[in-house]
Amino acid sequence: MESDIYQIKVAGFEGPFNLLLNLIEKRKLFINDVSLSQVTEEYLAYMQKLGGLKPSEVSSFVLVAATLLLIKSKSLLPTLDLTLEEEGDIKNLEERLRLFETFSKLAENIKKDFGRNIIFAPLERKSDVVVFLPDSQISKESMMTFARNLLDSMPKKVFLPEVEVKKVISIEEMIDRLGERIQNALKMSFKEFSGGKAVTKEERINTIVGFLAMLEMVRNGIIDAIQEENSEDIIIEKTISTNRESNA
Amino acid sequence: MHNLESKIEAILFFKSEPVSLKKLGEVLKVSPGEVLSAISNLKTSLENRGIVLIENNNEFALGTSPDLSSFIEELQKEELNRDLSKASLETLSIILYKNGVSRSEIDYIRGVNSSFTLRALSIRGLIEKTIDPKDSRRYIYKPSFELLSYMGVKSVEELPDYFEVNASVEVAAKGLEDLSAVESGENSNVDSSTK
Amino acid sequence: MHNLESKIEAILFFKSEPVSLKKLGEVLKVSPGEVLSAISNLKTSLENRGIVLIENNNEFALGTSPDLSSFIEELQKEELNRDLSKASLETLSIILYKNGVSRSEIDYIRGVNSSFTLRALSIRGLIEKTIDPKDSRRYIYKPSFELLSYMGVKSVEELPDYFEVNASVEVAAKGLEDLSAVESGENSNVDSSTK
Repeated sequence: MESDIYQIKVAGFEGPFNLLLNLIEKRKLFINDVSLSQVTEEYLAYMQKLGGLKPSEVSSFVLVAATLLLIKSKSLLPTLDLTLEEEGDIKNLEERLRLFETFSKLAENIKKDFGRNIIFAPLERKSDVVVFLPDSQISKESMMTFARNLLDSMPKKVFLPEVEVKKVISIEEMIDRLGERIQNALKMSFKEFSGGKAVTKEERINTIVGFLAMLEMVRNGIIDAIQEENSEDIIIEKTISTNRESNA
Repeated sequence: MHNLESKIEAILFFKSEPVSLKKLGEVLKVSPGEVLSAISNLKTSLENRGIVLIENNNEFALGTSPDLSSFIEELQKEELNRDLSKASLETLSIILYKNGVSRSEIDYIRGVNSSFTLRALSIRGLIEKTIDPKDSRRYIYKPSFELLSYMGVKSVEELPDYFEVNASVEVAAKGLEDLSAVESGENSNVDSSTK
Repeated sequence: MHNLESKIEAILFFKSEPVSLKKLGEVLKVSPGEVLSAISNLKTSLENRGIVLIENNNEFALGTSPDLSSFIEELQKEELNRDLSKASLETLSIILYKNGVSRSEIDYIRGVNSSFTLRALSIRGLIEKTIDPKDSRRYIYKPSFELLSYMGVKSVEELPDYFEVNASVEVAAKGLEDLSAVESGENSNVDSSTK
C-alpha cells in the first residue's frame, strides 16, 4: 500500500486524460489532432517513468499512448494510410478528452464551492424517547450471519482479468506493426523529404528515427507492465448478484 | 384546519431525515401529484427564512439556510471535512452533473478505474448507489443529500450551468455506446468474480 | 439579507433542543429585548404552519404543531413498529461483534454512511453511544443491555463464534486506517499539482 501511495505522488497525475490535458493546456492549445501530435513525445517520455504503477493503471496510459502514436505517425508521414478503425480511435480520443475537460473545469468549481455555504441538518434530538423495541429478525444466528455476510461482501483484491492482459498484448503488437509501417513508409516516400521547407531533410529523418526509438521504449514499458501482471492485483467491488444472494 | 403543506412541513421536521415522495403520499393518503404541489407551496413559504427545503431524487428534507452557513457552523462541534482529492472532485462533478451515472460511464469519462474513489465517497456519505433499473447487474451512482448540503444547493438544478452541462453530456454519453471495449472489460470483470 | 428572526429559526431548528434567551442573545450578539421581539415575529410567521415555537421559562424550541400531534404520534408508532431494515440489521451485527465501534469504522465496513441507521437503532433502544475516550468529538457504539438479554446472552462473548468473527471485524476495520492514509496521500498530490 505504502509504495503505491508514493508512486502516485511521483506520477502526479490521475490517469492519462489528466496528463494529456495538462500537457495541452500548458501550451495553451485546443484539443485537436495537431495539438495531440505536438504533445505525444512528452506524453511518451512521461510514460517511461510509470514503472511501479499498478498494471491496471499502466494499461489505461498505454491505451491512450497507442492512439497518440497513430496521430504522431500520421503527422510525421502524411502518406501513411490509416484504417477506418484507426481514424475512429483518433476521433474518439479527442471527444473523450473534451468531455474530460468539461468535467475537470466543473471539478475546479466544486473544489471552490464545497463546504462554503453548508445546509445543515438538525443535530440529533436528545429528547427522543427511548423505548426498547426489538425485532423478531434479531437472533444470535441471524446476527452472526449478517456479520459474516457483510465481511464477505467487502471488496476483495482479485487478480486482473485476462482480458486486460490481452488488450495490452494487442497494443504491443499494434506498436510493432506501426513501427514496421513507419519504416516501410520511410523507404517508400523518400522523395517527400527532399522537398523540406523550414526543416532540412536530415532533421526530419532524425525526428522520425527518434520517434521510432521512443516507440521501442514504449514497447519495452508495456512488456514490463505485462510481466508485472502476475504479481499485482486490483480492487474489485463484489457484484450485485452475490449481494442479492446474501439478502435472501 | 391544517393543510397538506403544513403537514408535510411537520413530517419533515419530525423525521429530520430525507422522506420520499412515495412515503409522503402513503402517510398523507394523497396522490404524488398532490404532494408535489404542496411541496412547491412549502418551498415558496420557506423563501427568505432560516429553514430551506432540499430536494434530491424525489426525496425531501429540511435544513438550515445556506446563507447562514458560517453562523450555524459556529454552533457545530463536529469537525467538518472539506478535503477532497482530485480523483474525488472529478468523480463528484460527473455524478452531480449527470445526476445518476454508472461506474463504466465514470471510468469512460475519467479514463481510469474509479471503483476505489467511489467506495471512499460512498463511505463518506457523499454519494449513493442504487441498482440500475435498466440493468440489474450494475449500479447507478447519485449525489446524496449530504453532498447537496455541502454544495449549499437545494437541488442539483441549482448547480452552476446545470441544465446546459447536463444536456451537453447527455449527447456525449451517446458516444459511450460505441465504446464497447470499456463496457465489455467491466462486464468480464463481473463475470470472473462471480464464478 | 437574513434578519434576526430567520437566524433564530435556524438556530432552534439546528439545535433540536430548547435554547435559553440568554444563550440566543450571546450567539446573536444582541440584547434580550431584541431577541424577544424577533421571537414574537417568528411566532407570527409560524402561525398556521406545521412547525410551532414552544416557549417555557425563557427557553425556546421548535416543535410540530399541536394540532398535528395525533397525526405525528401515529407516524411515530408506525415507524417504531416497522421491521428493521437490512441496513439496520447489518449495522447491529457489527456493533454486536465489535463491541465498541466508531461510526467511521461501521461506515468503512459497510461501504456506506450509517448515520441515519445508527439513529434509528438508538431510538429503539438497541444500541447505546458513549463519547470516545480517545477522541471527544466522536462516539463509540455498543449493544444495549436490553438487546443482549433479548438475545439471551449475558455478554457479547456468548454470541456464536464470537472470537473468530470479532477478530475478522477487527482486521476489516484496520483497513480504515489505510484508506485515510491514501486519502491524505491523494490530498498532498493535489497540493503539489496546484502549486
